[in-house]
Amino acid sequence: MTALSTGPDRQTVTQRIAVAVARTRVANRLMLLMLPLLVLALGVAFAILEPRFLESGNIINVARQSVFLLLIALGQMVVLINAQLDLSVGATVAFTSVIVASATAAIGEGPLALVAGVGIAIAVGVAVGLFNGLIVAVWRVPSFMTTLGTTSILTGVALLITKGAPITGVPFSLMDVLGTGAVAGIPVPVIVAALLLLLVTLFMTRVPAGRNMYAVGGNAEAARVAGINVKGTLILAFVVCGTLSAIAGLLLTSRLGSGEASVGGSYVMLSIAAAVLGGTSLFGGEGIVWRVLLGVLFLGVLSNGMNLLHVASYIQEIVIGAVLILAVGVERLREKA
Amino acid sequence: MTALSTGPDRQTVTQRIAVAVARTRVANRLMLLMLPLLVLALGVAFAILEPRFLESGNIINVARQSVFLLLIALGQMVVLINAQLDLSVGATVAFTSVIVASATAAIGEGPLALVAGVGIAIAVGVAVGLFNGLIVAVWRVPSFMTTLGTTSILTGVALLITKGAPITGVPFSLMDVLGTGAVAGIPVPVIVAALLLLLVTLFMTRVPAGRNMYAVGGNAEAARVAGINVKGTLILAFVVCGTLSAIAGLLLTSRLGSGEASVGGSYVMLSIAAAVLGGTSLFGGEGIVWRVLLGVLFLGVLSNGMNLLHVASYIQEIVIGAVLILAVGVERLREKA
Amino acid sequence: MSALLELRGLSKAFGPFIALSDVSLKVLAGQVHAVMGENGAGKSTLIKALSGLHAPSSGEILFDGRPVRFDSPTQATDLGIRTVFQELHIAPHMSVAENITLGSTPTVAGLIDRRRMRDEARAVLSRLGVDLDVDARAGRLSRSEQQLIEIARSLIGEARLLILDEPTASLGESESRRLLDIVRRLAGEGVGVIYVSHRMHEVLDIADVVTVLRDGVHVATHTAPVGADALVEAMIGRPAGQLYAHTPGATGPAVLEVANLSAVGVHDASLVVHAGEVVGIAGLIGSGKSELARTLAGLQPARSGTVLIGGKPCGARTISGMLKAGLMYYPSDRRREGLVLRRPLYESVTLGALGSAGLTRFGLIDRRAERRRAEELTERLALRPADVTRHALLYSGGNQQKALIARGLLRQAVVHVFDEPTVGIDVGAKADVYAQIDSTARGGAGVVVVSSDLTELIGISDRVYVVAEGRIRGELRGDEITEQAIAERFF
Amino acid sequence: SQEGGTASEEPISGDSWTVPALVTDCSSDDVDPAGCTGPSEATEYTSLDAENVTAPWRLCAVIPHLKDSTWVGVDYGLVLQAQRLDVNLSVVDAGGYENLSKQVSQIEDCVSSDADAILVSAVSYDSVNQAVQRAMDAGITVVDVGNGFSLPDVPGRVLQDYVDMGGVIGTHLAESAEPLKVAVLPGPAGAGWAERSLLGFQEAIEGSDVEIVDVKYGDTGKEVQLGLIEDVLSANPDIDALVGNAVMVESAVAVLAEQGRTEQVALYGTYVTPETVKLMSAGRANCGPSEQSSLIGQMSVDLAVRLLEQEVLAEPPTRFSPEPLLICGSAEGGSDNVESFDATGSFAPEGWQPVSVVESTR
Ligand SMILES: Nc1ncnc2c1ncn2[C@@H]1O[C@H](COP(=O)(O)OP(=O)(O)OP(=O)(O)O)[C@@H](O)[C@H]1O
Ligand SMILES: Nc1ncnc2c1ncn2[C@@H]1O[C@H](COP(=O)(O)OP(=O)(O)OP(=O)(O)O)[C@@H](O)[C@H]1O
Ligand SMILES: [Mg+2]
Ligand SMILES: [Mg+2]
Repeated sequence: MTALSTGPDRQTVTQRIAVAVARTRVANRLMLLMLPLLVLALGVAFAILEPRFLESGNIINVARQSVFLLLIALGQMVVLINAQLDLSVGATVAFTSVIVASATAAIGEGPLALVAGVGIAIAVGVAVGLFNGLIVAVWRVPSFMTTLGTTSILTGVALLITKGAPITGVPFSLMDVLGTGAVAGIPVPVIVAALLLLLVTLFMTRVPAGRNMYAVGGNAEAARVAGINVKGTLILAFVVCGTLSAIAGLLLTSRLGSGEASVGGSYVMLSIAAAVLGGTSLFGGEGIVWRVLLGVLFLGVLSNGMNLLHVASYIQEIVIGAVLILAVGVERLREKA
Repeated sequence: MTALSTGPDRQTVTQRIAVAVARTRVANRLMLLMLPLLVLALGVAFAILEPRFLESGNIINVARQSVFLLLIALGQMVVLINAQLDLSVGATVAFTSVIVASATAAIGEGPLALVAGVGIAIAVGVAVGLFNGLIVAVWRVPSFMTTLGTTSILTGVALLITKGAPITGVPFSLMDVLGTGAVAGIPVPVIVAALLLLLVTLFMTRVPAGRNMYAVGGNAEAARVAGINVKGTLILAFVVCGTLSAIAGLLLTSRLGSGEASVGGSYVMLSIAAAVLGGTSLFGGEGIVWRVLLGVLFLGVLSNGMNLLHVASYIQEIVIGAVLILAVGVERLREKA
Repeated sequence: MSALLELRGLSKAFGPFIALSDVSLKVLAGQVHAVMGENGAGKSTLIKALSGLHAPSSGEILFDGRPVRFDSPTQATDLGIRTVFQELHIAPHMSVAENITLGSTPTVAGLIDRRRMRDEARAVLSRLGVDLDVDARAGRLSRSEQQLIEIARSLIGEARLLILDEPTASLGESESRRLLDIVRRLAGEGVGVIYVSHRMHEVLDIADVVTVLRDGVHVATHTAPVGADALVEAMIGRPAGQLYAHTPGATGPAVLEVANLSAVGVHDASLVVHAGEVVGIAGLIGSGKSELARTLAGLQPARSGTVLIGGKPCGARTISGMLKAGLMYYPSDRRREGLVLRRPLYESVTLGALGSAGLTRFGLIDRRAERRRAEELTERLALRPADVTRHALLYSGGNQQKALIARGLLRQAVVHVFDEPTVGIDVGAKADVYAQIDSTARGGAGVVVVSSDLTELIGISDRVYVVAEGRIRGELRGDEITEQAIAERFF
Repeated sequence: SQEGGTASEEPISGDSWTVPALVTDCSSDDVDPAGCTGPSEATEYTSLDAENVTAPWRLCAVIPHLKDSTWVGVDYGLVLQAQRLDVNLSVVDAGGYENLSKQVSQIEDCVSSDADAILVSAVSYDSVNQAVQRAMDAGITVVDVGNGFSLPDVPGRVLQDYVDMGGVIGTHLAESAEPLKVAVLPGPAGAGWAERSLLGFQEAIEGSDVEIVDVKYGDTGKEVQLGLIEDVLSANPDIDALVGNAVMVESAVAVLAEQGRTEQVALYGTYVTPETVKLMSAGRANCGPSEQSSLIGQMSVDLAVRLLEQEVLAEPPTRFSPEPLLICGSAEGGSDNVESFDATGSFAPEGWQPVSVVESTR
């Protein structure tokens, strides 16, 4: 028996490793903090360049604008965690908008319109989610295709209903509460979004059905073998996403006072981008709610700040493109470090 | 112990299994044939409903219309096989269009314009592909984010160049050859697309660098361990996709006779849809060139036929949505059978 | 003779975790150098550093006496280092032939030479004595068949150093023996071999030199011949105890009764398992023993036949239906069917059992209770490192297997069906698993163990069914259970 | 007979009608033959009498989309006149302004379906030239409808150049002789109509006291415009007016109300929709020009049939435009005319379902 150890003495090696380890730990912490830091840095930069950025009116602006995207991005995140994709979020917003506007306009003023509006929006969201979910889970059509198809169907139906013109006559009982209402200075949509944010957080971290989604997205086969109802989980994910999108549609309709078949298209890519910015993986199994909030805020602050600074639209396009890549890229660099 | 059903004797079981196996094989064959059959069925249906569908003029029309989508879908397929996604195909088309139009307009009439046009388009495609590929492969930014960013950047730059107006003055030497030229009655774009289709087929099935993409997309770690240059492969995939998109942009510019910053957007989703229709997996590792051709033809025939039949556009939206889901769904049913 | 490969003070840290610390060893040409150690000792980490998969934190690698640095596996491959990693690396949508020649595809004029590719694949498979369709889609094959593809890949081309990380973990006896013959022959031709295995007899059989690692530290290097006991002691730091736990006792009523079960790969199988009984299922690769277990578990549909659990017909024959009826299944491929790799390990332990195991309060997950429960269960199997909040991916293969076994302890089941429960588990942990299986049986449950490891089956089973070509070909009990008796029924 | 909806409940009379219009002689020296842009004269456009139509002509109309009231209005006008003149009409839409090659294909489809005339509403100023040229070479009559394209020598054009639309509102503001700070939200960057409306507005206010303090492009989805409006209002607290696309006007009303700035910030459209007109009536939006999209559709069918019948109204090539009507609401004080605005030339009746085929009964 011969011992071969001829390396440098152990003390040195251990020390060296300790330094490396410490460095990685700091880097890891930094990485988790990257996005918050980026959002902060962006905010500070804009505040310095343009003092109006920090005015309370503008901050409420950013919050109010971010509400719709936040709700949709949360839904998208839930679907992404299941290793699926929902391209129909935009069409769901538009479809809800059209249905809610038609229905409440028919009901007319009064508290019933408010209740009916909320009820109908949720029903629409659940229905769209069930449709998507059943096709994906039971029929096993890839979600990309399913939700692309759903987008087309919903848009067509919405156009048939509106015949290309907006639907007006949304009662003020809806608009004044959900659209422009405020409690203690905080707009109602912001409060609704905050509540739903908490609910989704609770659901994804503390409710078994939500937790199971990480398993279904991370390793569907393992989830199945462990006795998790994979199909049910997938359907639920689409229902959650549909419902959140529909609520966004309801809030948007109340804000605008009209139902439109052409609203919401911009949310499809933005919601995925916000979720990915927040560290959600397109391949499933990964995603943290509060980081998606940061992703949404990042996009909101960026575009608001540039608008305040009068950056030309063409240039804004270029900046946003570059920043999208950089924001994710910077995190990657940290990861490597 | 009570048997609930007395099992049939052994002979029968074996026979039954044999039948089941045979049935699965037939079903598998059928499945592979599903898409061709669907395309055929669609063609026959339209031909019966509207005899003009089969007129040679119309068939050439469908072929000519499908060329752009085909080239882009092929590029998209190559990227998808690598388990990546290229959302910048549309912006690449637009950017190429603007650059090629500006450059050839400056060069003026003459064969040089043709040569320069082709050269510039390819250079643009390679450059965009390299940009995307390097960021994805080396920096490891998810391709969704990278190519979304690239889209924004390219669109912004194209708008800056054009200042929002189309670029005119594309020389006839380009338009008459690549746009409207024909050899033996077959339009030049169709010939170009056919050649590139063959080339891509050869590349993906017979060239190691292409074949390796199936390994990189199916299991990147396996590919790396087997000594495949994963980064190089990824970069190559984006370069192929960029180049094919740029060639589509060149052909489109020659067809339209102008450089446009707003062209191409609809190809992003359509190219993915065509590839997925053709059995390409969004999770990588799978994809067959000729089936993507069928996916493109399916979409082309569907939309051409509905237009010939004067189906109202809202209804077309709904039909296309439903058919996208059904076309993939029918294959899934077969798979289960 | 100068060393083909020499490591000097190699260290590797993953974040705060030190997986390898200051390891030095030499491999000579023509020598089989075995590396042993407990799960998580750092064997695979060592191998990955040698193959360009992990960059070492410090230390030197010398090949042919020259210092080398590998930034990618390609550089290692170029030097003639061929590695079979512990975890499978299969391109699932490609054919067997393509997988075998991956990275070294034969070409003519720049184009893939398909014929030569298939010929090469067939040739190397026949060297391994395996009959596999080279055109089959690799993703559809069983784990053992995929393992053979991996081995075949490493035998393509000229190797100077062959590194095998638990190559026989999911192979049967005959394939293993064949592989050892090849290894011996290659060593005879001057190829250096690094061989990692938890199967003691293989190591004793083939190794010229054995290095033992413990907690990432080089403990000892022995030159053959060495004794098994000495090796075990070096590995686990104490003398070997009894490996197989088997407490024969009175068996109770039948808890699992299967009659005339047929499914894909299973023909007319009838068997019975009683409470308190450990029943082994033996068979060659591809015999259908896994299919039988999977059919029982509801993972694949049965064509005909009946299954009774606890004397009652079970409702829906789906995986969750069977779980409800009281049948717990442990898959053989932990990565594919067992763990959620990118989530904390404890989530894989409690997967699917959050509600039923009382880990929720008012419908909400009690996260502290969940983690504590997972810690408790994995502690019994000596999970290392014992921190269950790390991602499952970061555990060594054997420790991942332990997490999988721990999951079953969380559930109340009357029948436990294990498929290859000790794949890649070290000697010490194996004893823990066997003890666990034994105590499960003694607690009144019926246990089915599907395994390719005959000694294991002989060691722990009360009865053994032998499966061949999807049919049950024999039933052995008590003293009848011998290697020879089982092997006779394989064909 | 027709498919896709009902054009009108009442039987349609084949009688001729006359409307005020602007005419441009495309061959005149001071007119740019490409697109026929240049000075115009006020005139009257008198339509054909259905009795003078000799054949069931086959008209093929190619429009960008049917997703807003402008294009539904054009479709309505097309259908109305096709029915009145009892000719065949098919309308196809490209599904959006980005589908340039689809529109070219649709023009080719029209050619291959043996149309006698093609009515082209181009999605881009330059992209249809080749296809139109080939159609004309094949002996088909082409009319440029609504958007304009740059091919010279097109026999007939019926369109409102958005340069003029932006110009109308610009002139109105410039003439109000008050110093104004305005922000312009033209619409999608790169979209011809949006870019041209901005151009016209800029030209019109040159030398006046109207100052553009901000320009923000963006899609005409309401959620997009909403965000832009809020940001523009934040960025320019001292702004007097927002000028831009109709979706902007529709979305801005709510924002201004919320912020209590309805009184401070005026809203001007570069075109109008039925909703903006309602908002003007309600005093919540100020002004906007109507391009009279329905009338554009009507005149273009009439002109196409006229060209086919070789009933020469003016020596072709000629461009006709309905007069852009500046509509202002009570918020605009003196120039309030919204109550007298006759929407029939501008929009389809409420609830009208777009029609894609009209078959002649001849
Ligand atoms: N990427 C990684 N990040 C963090 N820790 C890791 C990583 N890979 C391995 N480890 C840790 O390093 C230690 C050594 O693991 P290794 O795989 O080398 O063990 P092993 O000796 O091969 O064990 P086994 O016999 O179970 O295969 C383990 O504790 C493992 O958890
Ligand atoms: N998913 C699958 N698709 C197709 N064939 C399969 C699949 N899984 C297993 N098989 C085939 O079914 C047969 C029986 O496989 P099974 O896994 O039951 O064998 P086994 O006796 O457990 O051997 P092993 O040691 O390989 O697990 C094998 O020939 C195998 O190739
Ligand atoms: Mg290992
Ligand atoms: Mg098995």
